[in-house]
Amino acid sequence: MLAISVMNGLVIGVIYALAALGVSLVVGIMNVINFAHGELYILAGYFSFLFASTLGMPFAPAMGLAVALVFLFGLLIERLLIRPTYGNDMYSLILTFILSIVLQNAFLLIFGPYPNKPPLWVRGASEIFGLFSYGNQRLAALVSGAALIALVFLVLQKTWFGRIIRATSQDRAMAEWNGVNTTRLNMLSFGLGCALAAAAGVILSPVFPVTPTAGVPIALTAFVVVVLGGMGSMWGCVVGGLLLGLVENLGAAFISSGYKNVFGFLILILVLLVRPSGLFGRAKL
Amino acid sequence: MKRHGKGMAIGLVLALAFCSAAWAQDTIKIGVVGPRTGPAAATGAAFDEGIKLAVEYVNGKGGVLGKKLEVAFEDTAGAPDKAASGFERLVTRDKVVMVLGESHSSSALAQIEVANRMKIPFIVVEAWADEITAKNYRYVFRAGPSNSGVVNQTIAQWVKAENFKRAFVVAENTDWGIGIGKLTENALAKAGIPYESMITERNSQDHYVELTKIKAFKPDVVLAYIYGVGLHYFVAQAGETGVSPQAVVLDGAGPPSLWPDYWKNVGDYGDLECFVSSMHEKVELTPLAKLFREAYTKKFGKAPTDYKSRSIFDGILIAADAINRAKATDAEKLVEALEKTNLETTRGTAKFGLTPGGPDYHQWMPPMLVIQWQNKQQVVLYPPQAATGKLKR
Amino acid sequence: MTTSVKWIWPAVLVGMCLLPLGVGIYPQHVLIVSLFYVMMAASWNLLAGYTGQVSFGHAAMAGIGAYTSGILAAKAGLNPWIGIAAGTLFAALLGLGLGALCLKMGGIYLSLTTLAFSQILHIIIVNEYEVTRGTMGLQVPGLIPEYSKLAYYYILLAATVLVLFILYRMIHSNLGLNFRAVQNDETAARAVGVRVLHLRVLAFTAASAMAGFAGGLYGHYLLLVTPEIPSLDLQFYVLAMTVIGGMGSFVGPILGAFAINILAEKIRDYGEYHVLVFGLVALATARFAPEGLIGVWRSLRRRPAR
Amino acid sequence: MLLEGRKISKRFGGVQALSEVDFHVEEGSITGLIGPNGAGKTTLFSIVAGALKPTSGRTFFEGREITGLPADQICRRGIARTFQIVRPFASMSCLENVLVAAVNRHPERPRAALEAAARDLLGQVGLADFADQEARHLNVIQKKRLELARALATEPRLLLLDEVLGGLNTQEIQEAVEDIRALRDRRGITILWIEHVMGAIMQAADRVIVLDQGRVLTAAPPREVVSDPRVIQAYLGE
Repeated sequence: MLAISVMNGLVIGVIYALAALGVSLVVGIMNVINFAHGELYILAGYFSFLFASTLGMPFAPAMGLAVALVFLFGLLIERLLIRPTYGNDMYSLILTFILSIVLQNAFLLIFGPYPNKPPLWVRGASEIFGLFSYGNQRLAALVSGAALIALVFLVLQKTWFGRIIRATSQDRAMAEWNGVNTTRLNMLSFGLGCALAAAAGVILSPVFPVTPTAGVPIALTAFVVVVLGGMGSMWGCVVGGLLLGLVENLGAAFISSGYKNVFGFLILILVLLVRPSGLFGRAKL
Repeated sequence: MKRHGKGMAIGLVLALAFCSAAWAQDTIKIGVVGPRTGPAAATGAAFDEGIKLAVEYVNGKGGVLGKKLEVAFEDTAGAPDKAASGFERLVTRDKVVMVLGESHSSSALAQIEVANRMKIPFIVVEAWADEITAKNYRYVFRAGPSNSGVVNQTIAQWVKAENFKRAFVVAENTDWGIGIGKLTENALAKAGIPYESMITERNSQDHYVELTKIKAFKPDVVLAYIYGVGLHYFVAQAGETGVSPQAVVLDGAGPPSLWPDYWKNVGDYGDLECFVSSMHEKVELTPLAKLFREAYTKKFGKAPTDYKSRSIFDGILIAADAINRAKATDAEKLVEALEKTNLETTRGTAKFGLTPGGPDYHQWMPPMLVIQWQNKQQVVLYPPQAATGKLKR
Repeated sequence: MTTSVKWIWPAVLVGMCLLPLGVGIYPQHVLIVSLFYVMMAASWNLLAGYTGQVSFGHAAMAGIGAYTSGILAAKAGLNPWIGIAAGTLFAALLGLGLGALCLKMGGIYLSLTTLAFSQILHIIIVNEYEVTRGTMGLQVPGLIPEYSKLAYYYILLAATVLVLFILYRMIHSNLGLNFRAVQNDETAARAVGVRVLHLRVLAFTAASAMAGFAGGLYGHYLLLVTPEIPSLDLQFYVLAMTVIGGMGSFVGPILGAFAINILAEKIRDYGEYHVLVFGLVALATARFAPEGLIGVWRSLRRRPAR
Repeated sequence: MLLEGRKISKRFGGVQALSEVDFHVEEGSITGLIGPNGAGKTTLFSIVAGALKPTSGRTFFEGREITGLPADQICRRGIARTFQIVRPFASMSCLENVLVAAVNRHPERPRAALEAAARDLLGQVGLADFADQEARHLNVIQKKRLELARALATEPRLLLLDEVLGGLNTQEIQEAVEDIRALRDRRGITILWIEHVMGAIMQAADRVIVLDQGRVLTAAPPREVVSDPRVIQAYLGE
């Protein structure tokens, strides 16, 4: 019981972290919360379903294409909706909230209410240390999710682009003085944020099929993770994601499975009371 | 200040413009309520098919009272509030004389209150909670399974017949789930079969933690009362976590195991799953059932799978028959006619119980089957007289 | 004040009293629902429009009102009117607590915390189904012994007038002056002694109480309280109505609530597109006419004068 | 001593805006605060007024500590300010702009009395004719006057003026200086005044504090400051 709950917590935690990374990136750089994050996750799931199941592409290129398309869509959203609202966080929040509802209903019209599931990469289940049986697709999601997180960190630490991102999220004014083109950076980082949501979507949709409204809980958990870890902190995201995954699954196993998702929200409110900037956050936004 | 007032006045004009209601009647309209969206949206699609066939059938036989029968279908989304307001909309806006349908008990329980208040006959077709008829409302009928009927006549009998040793009951947190879960527990206790039970969220996508708890109990049968795609997740994850095939999983609702995306969502783990149904090609009870199968195949180019398409078909036939015998569309006469129903349908002869005091009042319980998927073929396991094969584990 | 102003409010009120007469039951239903949304949008506007607090927990507060009153009436047999008062009070207390909790935080944190609040509430309602009946919906008694749309319409109308009157008085008092100062420039407002934090908590408490009141009435009108009341969908409607009507203006949300509700009923005839259409309209309004219908109306009136 | 600051430091990210600034303002004085651009003058103002919290250090007003108090409380203690870049409540009328300040100072008084007082104040700054116009329609100089009226409506003991003379011609500067002196002489308001128009400040101030690169260079009567080589160096070095 404990073993499988921890395992489950890790898998879900990695996915939470991945979904939250995109939110965190955008918050860190632009101080914008993208409420439609979950719908972009879903959109990528639909794309990969469309390309792989309907058009018969192999799953890997289908996933890549899905992420690329969502990235472009993200750039478009930034240009059309977010850019005019800079400096007014509340307005971008309202706009993306409406956008999320619009997307949900568009999905409903286009793809219908049924869940859609891209093909599995691997079939069957495995016995883990003789303790419990676990779906292979979930294990694959764990591995690829962790690999993707590692890749994101590598890019942030080692590349020129990563340094600019880190500098800007620490002090935007300084970055501007030092000649960073923040308009282009905003657009790019918003697109990347969306692409990260999409990556989480394509990895997870074979496990949890996508439905028009399935993005809502994904986005909510991503927000919880981001606030938990501290707005804009990438490490906070990973720690927060794993923590949340573990707490939820252990809570569900040993306290009450119905209240699984409440544990996360309660931790969130507690953390905000004690340390409003989150576990790893900057003092003030 | 002034501009505010004018803005208000414009709103008023807009409101007045909207408030105009007039309706011409050259057909007789009945209403159907059911989920076209939400977790069991597929039921709406099945209802749609059944409605088309039934309307053609009824109008082909001369319609009702010399007029054409028309059906208005209102989506209830599986949400009780939308169900109640949808019911009301059918009556007040579409002016229907009778309402039938529904496959969510929680929605139906909200709707029977409206039916009772507005004095509109309501034939529940596929919502199983006992309370629906147990409330003994004058205007409420059910031409379809009830929880106690399904459990006592079919599921519990099957569990005993297959000689299962340990049972786990998983029920979704709705009127149907909780009700049928409790009835099952009572039946298991009476039969002396050890069991445990659990309530689950019907929209949940992740059942791993629950399945781990189930596995620890080592059941040989899992009775799953989850209606909607939630069942697909449950069946697939039961396979992944190794709960099945040690235990046989029974879908206690049926249709989710018959929906077109069942195999897509559950993959190889869908085989050997059992489910409840009232329809199987080799077990047709009446000539009308055969006629239905042929008409369906002809119209939609595929064999009927979801039995709820046939349930609504029966419901509309019962409604049309009652209108014709009542020779009127007013509620009191319709209720009297419905109480005297004696009509051959696809599932046998429909007759409503008339003894007040329990769930059998205004209730007609059609026979149900337990079927197992064996290599993607449906094999009837229960009742024995209809069986086409044996349980495979 | 010009003379035309003096008669316009009474005239609107008389019009609203006459409106449901002679129309069918269904339009009456739509009007009643519209009145509920007027109360919701107008009170949410106090938060988002006047004090810059974009709360996603407003529908949750309506849910608090509806469930408090509903449970008291259905389980304890309490008179619904007392239940509504209790629900209003409970929502006000929660609003006070939530407002105080959010004081320390910036705008986005407030939005996320209220979002978390509404989700927690939703989960509690779904899980405690023995008390709340979860997604099945709790059947509650009506406000009046004999069910009548017309009577409900007048009750809701009276409630709406009450809520709007309180809001109007708030906005046209010192408090409203302070709200507008904060809305214009928070730093400058603080510098001239405006107690911004007090104002926020006050607005949060008042708005929550109004939502709780509206929710309680609505539940007893529907006779069925479900988690759809404290849902993000309902929150979206309230937000979109306010944005389309005109955030930060008194009449905007009223106009928005009526226009959207009635249009939504019209669009409903063309299938399930109405939420999408309505979302797109809201998106376009928020993006291109941030002052909403009222803003458009004002600029149209201003233009010929120049 | 009406206002005192002890070892006030402020960092923004990597930038040290103020380091260990000690200063004081005598009651009844007009004290100038000068220094080259980026010296930290406005930062110091914002800390005194409660709009910013210092990284370290303490501020005292009338002998009581006010460090870290929110701006509205500091205002109620008797410190008012104007802003370097004007911040009127743009969509409110001039009268309402002043009223906001007045109702928070005297919430108990009837609206009519407050309105009369506010109109009077607007008249004193020469905006009587604009009372019912929205503040957004004023020009910059009028907006500065409006801010002054708004600050006065809070009935301050200490008034922080941030570059109020920008954009005025010589004649107007002279009148403004007279007006500011009158505030001190007739109303007894102590004034701390950031100004780039050197002539005016040297003429009006009793004492001048010079900031450079976040440190106090000197604090002395104007005559001494003008001849201080360090001050000349600081300005020339700019």
